[in-house]
Amino acid sequence: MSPEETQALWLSAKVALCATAVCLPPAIALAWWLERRRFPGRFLIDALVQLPMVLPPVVPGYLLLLLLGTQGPLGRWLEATFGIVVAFTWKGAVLASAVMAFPLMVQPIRLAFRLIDARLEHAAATLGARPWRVFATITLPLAMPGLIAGCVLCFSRSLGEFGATMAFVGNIPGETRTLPLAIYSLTHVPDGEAGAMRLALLSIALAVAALLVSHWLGARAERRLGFSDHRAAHAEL
Amino acid sequence: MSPEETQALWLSAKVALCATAVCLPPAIALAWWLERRRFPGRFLIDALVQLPMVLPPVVPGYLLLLLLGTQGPLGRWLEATFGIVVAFTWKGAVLASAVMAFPLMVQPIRLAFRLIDARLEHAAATLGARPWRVFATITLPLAMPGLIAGCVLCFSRSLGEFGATMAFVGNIPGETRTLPLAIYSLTHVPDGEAGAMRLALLSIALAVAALLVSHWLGARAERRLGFSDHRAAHAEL
Amino acid sequence: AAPATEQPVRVFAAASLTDALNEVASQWKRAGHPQPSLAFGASSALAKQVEAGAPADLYASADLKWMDYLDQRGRIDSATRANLLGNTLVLIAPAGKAFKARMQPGFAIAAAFKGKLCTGEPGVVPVGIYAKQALEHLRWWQPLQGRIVGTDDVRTALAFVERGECGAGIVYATDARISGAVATVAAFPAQTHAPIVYPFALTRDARPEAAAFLRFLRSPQAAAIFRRHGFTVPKD
Amino acid sequence: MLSFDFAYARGSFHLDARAELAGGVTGICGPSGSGKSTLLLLIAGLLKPQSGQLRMDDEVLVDRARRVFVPAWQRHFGLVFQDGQLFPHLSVRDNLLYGHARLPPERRLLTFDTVLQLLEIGHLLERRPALLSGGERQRVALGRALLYSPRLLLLDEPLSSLDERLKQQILPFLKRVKDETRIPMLYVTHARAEVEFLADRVLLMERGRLGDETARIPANA
Amino acid sequence: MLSFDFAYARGSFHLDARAELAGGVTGICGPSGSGKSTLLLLIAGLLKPQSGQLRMDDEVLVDRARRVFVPAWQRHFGLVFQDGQLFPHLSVRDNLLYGHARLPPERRLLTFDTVLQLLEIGHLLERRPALLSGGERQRVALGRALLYSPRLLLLDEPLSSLDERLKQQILPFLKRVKDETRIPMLYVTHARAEVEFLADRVLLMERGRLGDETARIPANA
Ligand SMILES: Nc1ncnc2c1ncn2[C@@H]1O[C@H](COP(=O)(O)OP(=O)(O)OP(=O)(O)O)[C@@H](O)[C@H]1O
Ligand SMILES: Nc1ncnc2c1ncn2[C@@H]1O[C@H](COP(=O)(O)OP(=O)(O)OP(=O)(O)O)[C@@H](O)[C@H]1O
Ligand code: MOO
Ligand SMILES: [Mg+2]
Ligand SMILES: [Mg+2]
Repeated sequence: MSPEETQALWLSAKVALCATAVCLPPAIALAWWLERRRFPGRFLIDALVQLPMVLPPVVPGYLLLLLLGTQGPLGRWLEATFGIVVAFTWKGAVLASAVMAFPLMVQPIRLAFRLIDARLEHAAATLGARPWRVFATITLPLAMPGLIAGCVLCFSRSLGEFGATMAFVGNIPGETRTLPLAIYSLTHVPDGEAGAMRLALLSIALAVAALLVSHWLGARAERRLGFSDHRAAHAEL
Repeated sequence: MSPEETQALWLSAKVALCATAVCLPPAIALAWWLERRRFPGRFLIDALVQLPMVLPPVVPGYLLLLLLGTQGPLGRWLEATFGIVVAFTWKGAVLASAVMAFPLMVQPIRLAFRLIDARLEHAAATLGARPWRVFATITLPLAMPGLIAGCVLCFSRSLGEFGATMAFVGNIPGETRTLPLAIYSLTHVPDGEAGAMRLALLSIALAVAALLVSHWLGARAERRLGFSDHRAAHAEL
Repeated sequence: AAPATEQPVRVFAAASLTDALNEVASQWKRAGHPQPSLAFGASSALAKQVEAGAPADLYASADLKWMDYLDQRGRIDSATRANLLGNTLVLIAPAGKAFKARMQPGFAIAAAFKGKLCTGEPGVVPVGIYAKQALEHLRWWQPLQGRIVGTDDVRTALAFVERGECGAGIVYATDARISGAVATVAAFPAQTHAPIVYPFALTRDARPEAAAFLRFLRSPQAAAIFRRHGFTVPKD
Repeated sequence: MLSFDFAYARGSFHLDARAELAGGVTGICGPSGSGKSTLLLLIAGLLKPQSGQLRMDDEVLVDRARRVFVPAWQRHFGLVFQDGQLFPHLSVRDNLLYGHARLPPERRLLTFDTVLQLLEIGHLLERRPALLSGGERQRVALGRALLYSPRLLLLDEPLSSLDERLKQQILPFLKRVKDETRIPMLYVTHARAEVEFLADRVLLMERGRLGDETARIPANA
Repeated sequence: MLSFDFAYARGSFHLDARAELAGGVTGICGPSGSGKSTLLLLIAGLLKPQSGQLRMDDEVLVDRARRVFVPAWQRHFGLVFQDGQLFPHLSVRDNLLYGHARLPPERRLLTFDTVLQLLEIGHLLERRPALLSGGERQRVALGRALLYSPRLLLLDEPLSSLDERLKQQILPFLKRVKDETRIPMLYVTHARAEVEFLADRVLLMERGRLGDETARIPANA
């Protein structure tokens, strides 16, 4: 592998991992809020979350640029207050991926929250568990398969994210040139196909590695949650 | 709205709807297979499904072109056998969207299948229901929230699909120029922003309409599945 | 404070310049300078990024519009602006399926090839703007109605022709040269469309090192590279 | 009638059961955790014994040595689960009719109305299972299995959550079912009284072993 | 001690209950579907009455008129559900300790070992609930509530799936709990014998109405 390829590989891994990590807490909070609370404007929030998906990725990318560029209102504020610059840095790539992948993470988590038997949460309350403890010890562990599915979707989507990243932070070698952007660059040079293919294979390898981790986590969770027990307790048929 | 805008709007709606419809049956079958059967190579299939997501959309788009273009092996076969041409037609746009959105549909359906209590399926078997009847009357209805979540993700992703469509069927007004392609075109024009904004709003309106339908279906399913009953049966706390 | 070691020049350039600029950059590096950082993309996206304060010293556009856009907004150093390169518009066909064409009005282009004609989206993407002008000038636009497939950049159009999906295509000479799978049918005469030029300029916040690199881009050494990639290098 | 001789192990629990049962009602008693529910699941076809056979009349349903395993849905046995297992997405009516509706009319041994009336669940028909009380749920589960008119009925503590009055009403009904339809039953219960009233014989289950018949009770006890 | 007077409606079912209870064990009997479980849920704080109050000693837990509603987790009442409601993802041990572990030691009225021993569930500690038999599950649910050392224990047919031997072992244990810890209990059951052994008084529930005390049973019956 050439140094550029290695660089793009690690950058992609870093960006996708960070995007997943950045998305997870707000996705959990939002999924819970949308699923468990009835409030006016709930539908609006729901639609808003979905938004980045339904637009071509350049659009969210440009909006990020307007908002978080060095000249953008939020970008200036971030820099002034925390000294954080996201524009044209890998942090911006993380942000672009996170925004695009966020809806993909929220949906499975919501689904898991919905399918949990609320009576178990109530049973915990009768044992003195205050709401946050119920959430941490009952709701969240029972929703684990949903969390894992959400993370898989989010990570995969981040790995493949191209349009928003390109529009927001550009294609800067070593800083924002993730695998998809590097692949794009290769389509513009003669005989770039072989190189693009190599990078595509690297993307796939990365995704497979992530999938393996998720499978392992999933199997662990299944064991912990006793799904497999259920299956075992009744028949291999 | 200009005629071009109306055209792009309807085309997008048609393409996203068809992509969702095309994805649903194989997604259900595959989700069931991956979730309920242990077989060698299962992991490979799992990875393969995820594939289009982890690559920049042009790559799957280009592969579709190689395979299903008028010169591609499958494309030729389709044309010779069924007289179907997908290259440079809206059917190709449907295909591109479907391929990109497929993994998004499979995951929530799998999740729902996993979270169903297998003992209910076994109870149905003791009442003489053969496997397909168990699936149709127990598994599938109980997985309805997952099906809906999968459809929402698939439809939204299709609405926003840009890269694969562009690479596979190009940007032909009235045939393959969906809203995202129309929007992207406008970003190439210095004063295209206003037009892009109008089209983006149309996309959003379409997505919101779809979301409304899914909410309505979801509420119906919840009522039918008695999730709300559970909630009602124990406390508004 | 005294300037530290020389910083790498940051270039935002149109994607069609990828190959040529990469080569110029390695020459520059070989001359003892730090490897320039080259970010490629669509001219439009790059322009908006420069407008938003992108870390770019040098902007190279594939058409005049987007350079004007930045010029009007005061984001570039107008004094350094120059049309460094030119390109030629060519009609291509899949390799082995080349056809004959006389590049003049009255030629029955519609019957000359089978299938679609691919190019950048007509009137929108730079190559499509030139293509539309040329087709209209040759009065080929009407006969080809309904057979034109637009794409978002030249490379997609090229790929369609390479794969034989389109019977013909209109791309830049530089692109046609990249691919072994297409044959150039003919070049469009220069008068059929507006001149294809690549304006370069330093950005308003460019680092001092960038001026030297821009000078290098105008050197005979660089010009030779550009020519080898099919660009024309107009004499100032 | 029913005869079996099989072994099944799960974790540290080992079940080893052998019996040949004539028709009528066979009571199964035994301490909690002794394997009664497991035995019923094995007979129903929801668990696969590791070895052994199961036969109903002349039909071999399980023979591990010869790789025979007739799946649950082909056995036409009815099972009333200890915890009901009602279909949450179906109304009480649809739960009750799930097996019944697909039967050819001539195989239906009980009518819908009889069952509704005797189990006192007629007023619940449009309700979802989640909105039922514990006893109501148990009655619907019993009704669902009865309406399936099985050729063998497996009952796992079917009356445990019912009050005396209902028990006193349903037990004679089950006896009528037994006498009129001649459906043989395996009846798991902890209540001596139920066994004494209904069963022709009682088997004792202890630590996974099915004891010999401990008592032969006259049919009209 | 516990006093309430509230109304609650769900669909066509109306519950209207009023009582003032002294300490000790109060048995609650009544036909299936009469509202016994609903009453326990209301007292536990898992359902909100539409009107009325609930008071424990001097503490107002519910007063709809004054918009008081102390949530379940602050009431420190223990509830044994009719269907167990064990946490499927936790081992038996973690289920048992769920409420217990968070109690300050001086508020623990029973030790882990006592409960294990008397309910005979010591060998199940590492097991998941899905792998338990019906009776084992019921015992774990009972143990979990007992270990929480609640100031009021609500029991919904806690022994319905147990065999005679276990019942005869657990009933005296509950009596000891009652006498030694003085935890007051509401005990829903269909078994006359249990009520007679354990309860100081019995209330009759019928169609959503809590009857007056029907019997006062001497503590040592
Ligand atoms: N994976 C396992 N490892 C060890 N023991 C298990 C496992 N799964 C189930 N068991 C045990 O199998 C035994 C039989 O359970 P079963 O449900 O058949 O009992 P039962 O006789 O129906 O009891 P009950 O009257 O309480 O319902 C129980 O002791 C249970 O703990
Ligand atoms: N939405 C509803 N509409 C009408 N009735 C309802 C609704 N939800 C519950 N019920 C009824 O409320 C009644 C009280 O139920 P509850 O569970 O309290 O009974 P129970 O006394 O505990 O009975 P069991 O002894 O069978 O457990 C039942 O008759 C039940 O059918
Ligand atoms: O902006 Mo380009 O040079 O048509 O890809
Ligand atoms: Mg049992
Ligand atoms: Mg009850």
